[in-house]
Amino acid sequence: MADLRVNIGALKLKNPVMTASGTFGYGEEFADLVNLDRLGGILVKGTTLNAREGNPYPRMVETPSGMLNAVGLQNHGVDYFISEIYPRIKDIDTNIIVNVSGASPDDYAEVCRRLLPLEHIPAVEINISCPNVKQGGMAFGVTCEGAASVVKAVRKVYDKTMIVKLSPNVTDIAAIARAAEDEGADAVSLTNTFLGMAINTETRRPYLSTITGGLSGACIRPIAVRMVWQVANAVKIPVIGLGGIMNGRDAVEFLLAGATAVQVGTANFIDPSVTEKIIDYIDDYLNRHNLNSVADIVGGML
Amino acid sequence: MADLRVNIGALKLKNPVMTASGTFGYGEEFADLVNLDRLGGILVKGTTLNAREGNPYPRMVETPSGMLNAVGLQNHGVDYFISEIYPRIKDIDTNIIVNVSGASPDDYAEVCRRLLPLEHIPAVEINISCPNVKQGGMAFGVTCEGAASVVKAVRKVYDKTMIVKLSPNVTDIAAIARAAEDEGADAVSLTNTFLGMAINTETRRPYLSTITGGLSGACIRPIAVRMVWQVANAVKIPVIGLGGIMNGRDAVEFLLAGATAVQVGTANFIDPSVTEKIIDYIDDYLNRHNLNSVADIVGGML
Amino acid sequence: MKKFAKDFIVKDNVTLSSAYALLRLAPVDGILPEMQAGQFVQVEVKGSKTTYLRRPISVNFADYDDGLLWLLVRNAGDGTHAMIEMQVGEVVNIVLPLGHGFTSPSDKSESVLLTGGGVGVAPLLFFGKTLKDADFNVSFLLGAKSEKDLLELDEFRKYGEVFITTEDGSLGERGFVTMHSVLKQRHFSKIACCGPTPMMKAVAKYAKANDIDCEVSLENVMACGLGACLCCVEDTVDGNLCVCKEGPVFNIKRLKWQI
Amino acid sequence: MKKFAKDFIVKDNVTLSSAYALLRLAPVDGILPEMQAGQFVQVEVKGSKTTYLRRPISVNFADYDDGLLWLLVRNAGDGTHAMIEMQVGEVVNIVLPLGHGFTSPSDKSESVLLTGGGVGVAPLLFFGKTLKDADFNVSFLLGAKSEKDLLELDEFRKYGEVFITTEDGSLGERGFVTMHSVLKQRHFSKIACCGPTPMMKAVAKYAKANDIDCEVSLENVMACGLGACLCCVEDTVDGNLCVCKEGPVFNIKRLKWQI
Ligand SMILES: Cc1cc2nc3c(=O)[nH]c(=O)nc-3n(C[C@H](O)[C@H](O)[C@H](O)COP(=O)(O)OP(=O)(O)OC[C@H]3O[C@@H](n4cnc5c(N)ncnc54)[C@H](O)[C@@H]3O)c2cc1C
Ligand SMILES: Cc1cc2nc3c(=O)[nH]c(=O)nc-3n(C[C@H](O)[C@H](O)[C@H](O)COP(=O)(O)OP(=O)(O)OC[C@H]3O[C@@H](n4cnc5c(N)ncnc54)[C@H](O)[C@@H]3O)c2cc1C
Ligand SMILES: Cc1cc2nc3c(=O)[nH]c(=O)nc-3n(C[C@H](O)[C@H](O)[C@H](O)COP(=O)(O)O)c2cc1C
Ligand SMILES: Cc1cc2nc3c(=O)[nH]c(=O)nc-3n(C[C@H](O)[C@H](O)[C@H](O)COP(=O)(O)O)c2cc1C
Ligand code: FES
Ligand code: FES
Repeated sequence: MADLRVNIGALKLKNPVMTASGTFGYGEEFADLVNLDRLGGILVKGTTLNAREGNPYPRMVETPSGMLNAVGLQNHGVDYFISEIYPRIKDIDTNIIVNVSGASPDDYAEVCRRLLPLEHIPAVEINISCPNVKQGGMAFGVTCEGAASVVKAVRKVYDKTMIVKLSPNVTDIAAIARAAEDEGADAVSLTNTFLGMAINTETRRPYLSTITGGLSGACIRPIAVRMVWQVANAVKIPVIGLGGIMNGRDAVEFLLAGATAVQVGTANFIDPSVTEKIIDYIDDYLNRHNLNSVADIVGGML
Repeated sequence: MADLRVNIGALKLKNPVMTASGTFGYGEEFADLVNLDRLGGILVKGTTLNAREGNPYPRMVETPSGMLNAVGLQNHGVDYFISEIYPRIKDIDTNIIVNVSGASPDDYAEVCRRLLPLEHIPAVEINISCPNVKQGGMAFGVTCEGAASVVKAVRKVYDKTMIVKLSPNVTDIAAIARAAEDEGADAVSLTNTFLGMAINTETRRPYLSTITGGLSGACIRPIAVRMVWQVANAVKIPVIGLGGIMNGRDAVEFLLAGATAVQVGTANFIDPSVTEKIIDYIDDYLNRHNLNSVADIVGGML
Repeated sequence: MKKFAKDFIVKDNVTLSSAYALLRLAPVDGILPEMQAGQFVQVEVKGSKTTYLRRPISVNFADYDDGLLWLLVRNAGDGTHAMIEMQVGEVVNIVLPLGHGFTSPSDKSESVLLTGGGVGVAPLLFFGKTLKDADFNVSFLLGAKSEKDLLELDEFRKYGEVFITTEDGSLGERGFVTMHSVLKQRHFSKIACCGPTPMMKAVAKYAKANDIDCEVSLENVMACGLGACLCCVEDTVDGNLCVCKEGPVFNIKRLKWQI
Repeated sequence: MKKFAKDFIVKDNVTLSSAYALLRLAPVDGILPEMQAGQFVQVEVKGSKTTYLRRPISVNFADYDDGLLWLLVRNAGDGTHAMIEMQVGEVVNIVLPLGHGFTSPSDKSESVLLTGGGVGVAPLLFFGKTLKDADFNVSFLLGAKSEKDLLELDEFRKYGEVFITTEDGSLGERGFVTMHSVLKQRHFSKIACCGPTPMMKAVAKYAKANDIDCEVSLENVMACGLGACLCCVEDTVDGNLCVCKEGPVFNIKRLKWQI
């Protein structure tokens, strides 16, 4: 049994395997199918200041080795989360991290301020990269200034661990990561989904109600691994890698590229207990390679 | 039998289906397997001023619904093309278009100047987007200034049809397309490959000798379709769409998104006669939908 | 109801007409989970290069005597095609049971009409059996393009009287289910309906006009099937609800259908 | 040699040991193209979700009497696994014949050694038959981890004497092919070799040291198989050459191997 523990700033994970926001609900939905206590962390659904109805149906279409989604941050707002959902999930024995979105830096800061007192929420993930909402979201993630403005606003009010989730829809993701680091982010996670679209050629209409949506799944993995490698070489804070992880091998690939931890998203839809299998695989991989701990392979590409 | 003809500037295509540069050699390699005369055009291998050995082996690895390549523009140089290859392929009854790369705007211009006199080369495709070479290539494709500088230099010496091939590894591809249009490009083609990487977790080494390479194939289609749609809405010159076209349906998807013609790349490796099937499909599609010509579906998303 | 991700082994794969297959699957561990009529399952698709996600399929029948799950599958594309091609003995992973099924009326004297079209009839068989076991009076009104698209008629007849419409008149009355004469002759106090959306809307309209309690089963496009991704939402009087979790069966009163 | 993309039907699929299969395929149009020993084919892979490109496989044997193409496949990953699982009667598209094969010596008195290891022996069978038909004296020296990895021995024996090494000594002499005593006892004027790279390098080294003409068959990773994509290059004395077009068989003189 290798040592699977890793740290993301002050945050201690029992292993590097977390679930990606928006793909695992609040954890509860998977409770029958996964032992939630085994996970390194759960990133809950994107949360905003006020409730959002999200985008109209249809919101998803399958694509080669992936899918497009256009959920658009449907959620009940931070106060509902605090009063209704938090009490139900707070005793899961893992790091429950809230993924936060907003339409302005103040929005983000206010959500984080309200989450700060929650004992069992040790961290937030600042989503500056959601391609599915007009305001807020991706607009902040595609320029260094935009990223910096959000991180700065949140850092003022939130002193627990702040992870900043980066958009891959940029020319130079390392520059954005450095901007977040400079404003005091504790870690960056990447990537969010890629902006894509698909057209039903028989009806001639886009498959998604919003025309474009976010591409996730195995198809994006080669690009996400490249970005993680670039960012890990550009910043000193820990990098959390995600994008198309389908199994243990893929998770190890991200660790080797420089990620300290990983998140698993779309794969949960295909195999709801995939995260447990990934944890077991990493343990077995380390043993097979005569290594003692996950730290031995982080950034360990030769 | 619908009217499949389309025009790209002064260039007349018998149908909108071409083969993508670097995936179809000089056409000859496929001569036993495809009726080359049926194609709308053949984009031959990337050509540079001087011969290039390309990158060391290994140069390719399969990825989910796609592949990474790191060929690195191996070619014998423009003069060898003119003296040795051109005579062998010039009588194929299709548009033979040379894909041109260079390390400086002057380089590009010089190659185009030498190609100009060739009667059976009606157009060039300026590749400002190859991710696999250090100099030249992608560096020009990721800024408006870089793109403009190359297009400007070529436009001075080349008065036949100039297609500019755009890089998808950017925040705002429409801006780059406009920069190319402003300097006099006759058309843009997109997308080239996405910068990606993959690591062999057992050896801990990257699969490619160059670490990163270009991602192509079905996996990139949703992103490429989105970019074609954005660019077609931003420029007046024709757009040539490519990236992950595997069959006739996919080609129609690009046309609906706003492409006037398409190129087929990686799919040739999986089905060497796929281009003929795509031509037949488009004809059949138009008939099934009671449409007379390809023009009726270009940009025809509802 | 507790959910499972279970391996099943294909015991039987019967082609019905040419575009449908009835798969009978046994849990490898021998334990068939408790299920409700109208619930669905998420089937892993092997052997199709172009299929990435699981595919949602209704519980056609849960045979607790033989420990078999029945799935009725229509060849709609690559994923369902691969399912139809499964060989006896193959193992496939299935997540089940998912969503909320049909509700039985409270009063045993009520007579219930189960109506559907094409492969949409699938969940009605299990609901028919459930109702019959609870001593309800069940009638089926099954519609299809043509005789060959009418599936499992002998099975349906075990649980109630079967009325039929076909668009080409090859069996039963010609036309759509809402045109069948039985609707004029008898009174039903509850309708459960499953099929193509236009058909469900027509049935819902009839039910609404005649003030009959009516449930329909939606087939919104799904990813997770667990209520986690919010992809499959239907706009209802209670806002965007996940069809996979709050449905797939909805009372038409909750839907915002323009009928 | 003209290339074709042809549909083939699986006539026969024999499992050898547990990790290998011998597939015998008949062209649907009945016409088996002309092929050279050492050439390869590109096989479409159906039924594997994770396989995108075709897979290159050597021509194991071209049986013109029965019109059958033989492929010897090792389970190396998802693509070859799907091939091994193909059912008799399945149809698969194959592009063939590809590349340049082995060259026969000019002088009939020369005695030729065909040596290989594991599944690398595949193309040697067809080359052995070609040489024997042309009245050459052929010997095979086949190496493997263990007896169970020695494939098609009875077939090889039809065309020449067969010498064997196994790493565990379970059949023939213990050790690697380059350690076999026959190399000391006989003189060969030509060697053709196919197998894992370390083995080919060892054989090439032996051939070079003893001034024996030697051809090896490379297995560089391929995409198109047609010489179009330049993915499969080998660094040679003539620069980067496509293994799929200029090879897969190369005379060791052209390679830049450090031996
Ligand atoms: C709750 C529920 C129960 C269902 N029960 C049955 C059943 O009992 N028997 C049966 O044969 N079919 C059933 N379906 C429909 C079945 O899921 C789709 O036909 C199948 O997903 C199509 O997949 P494919 O790969 O064969 O075709 P694709 O090529 O993916 O698509 C073919 C068509 O199906 C639609 N479709 C694709 N993916 C989905 C999806 N995830 N959900 C819904 N529609 C989709 C597409 O828009 C397209 O029109 C049910 C669907 C739902 C949501
Ligand atoms: C000219 C040539 C002839 C060959 N002849 C035979 C033969 O007769 N019988 C046989 O069993 N195998 C043969 N091979 C090897 C066979 O092509 C690979 O084992 C197969 O491609 C692996 O695919 P996979 O999906 O099963 O495994 P993967 O999961 O793709 O890979 C498993 C291993 O095979 C390697 N590999 C993957 N793709 C390729 C590729 N396109 N080319 C080469 N290696 C690859 C990977 O690096 C990995 O180490 C030949 C290869 C070449 C180039
Ligand atoms: C249906 C769906 C909903 C998502 N919602 C969110 C979200 O609310 N906030 C967020 O930061 N990312 C969201 N994502 C992005 C994922 O967290 C993840 O970054 C992306 O899917 C790539 O990882 P994957 O390929 O493993 O899925 C969502 C993804 C999907 C598929
Ligand atoms: C092996 C390979 C070599 C390529 N070489 C070139 C090239 O020389 N010049 C160029 O502009 N694009 C080159 N490309 C990119 C393709 O032309 C095309 O833009 C890309 O592959 C996306 O299309 P596809 O998904 O249909 O393959 C190459 C692609 C591949 C796979
Ligand atoms: S399919 Fe994910 S919430 Fe319904
Ligand atoms: S595999 Fe394409 S050139 Fe050899």
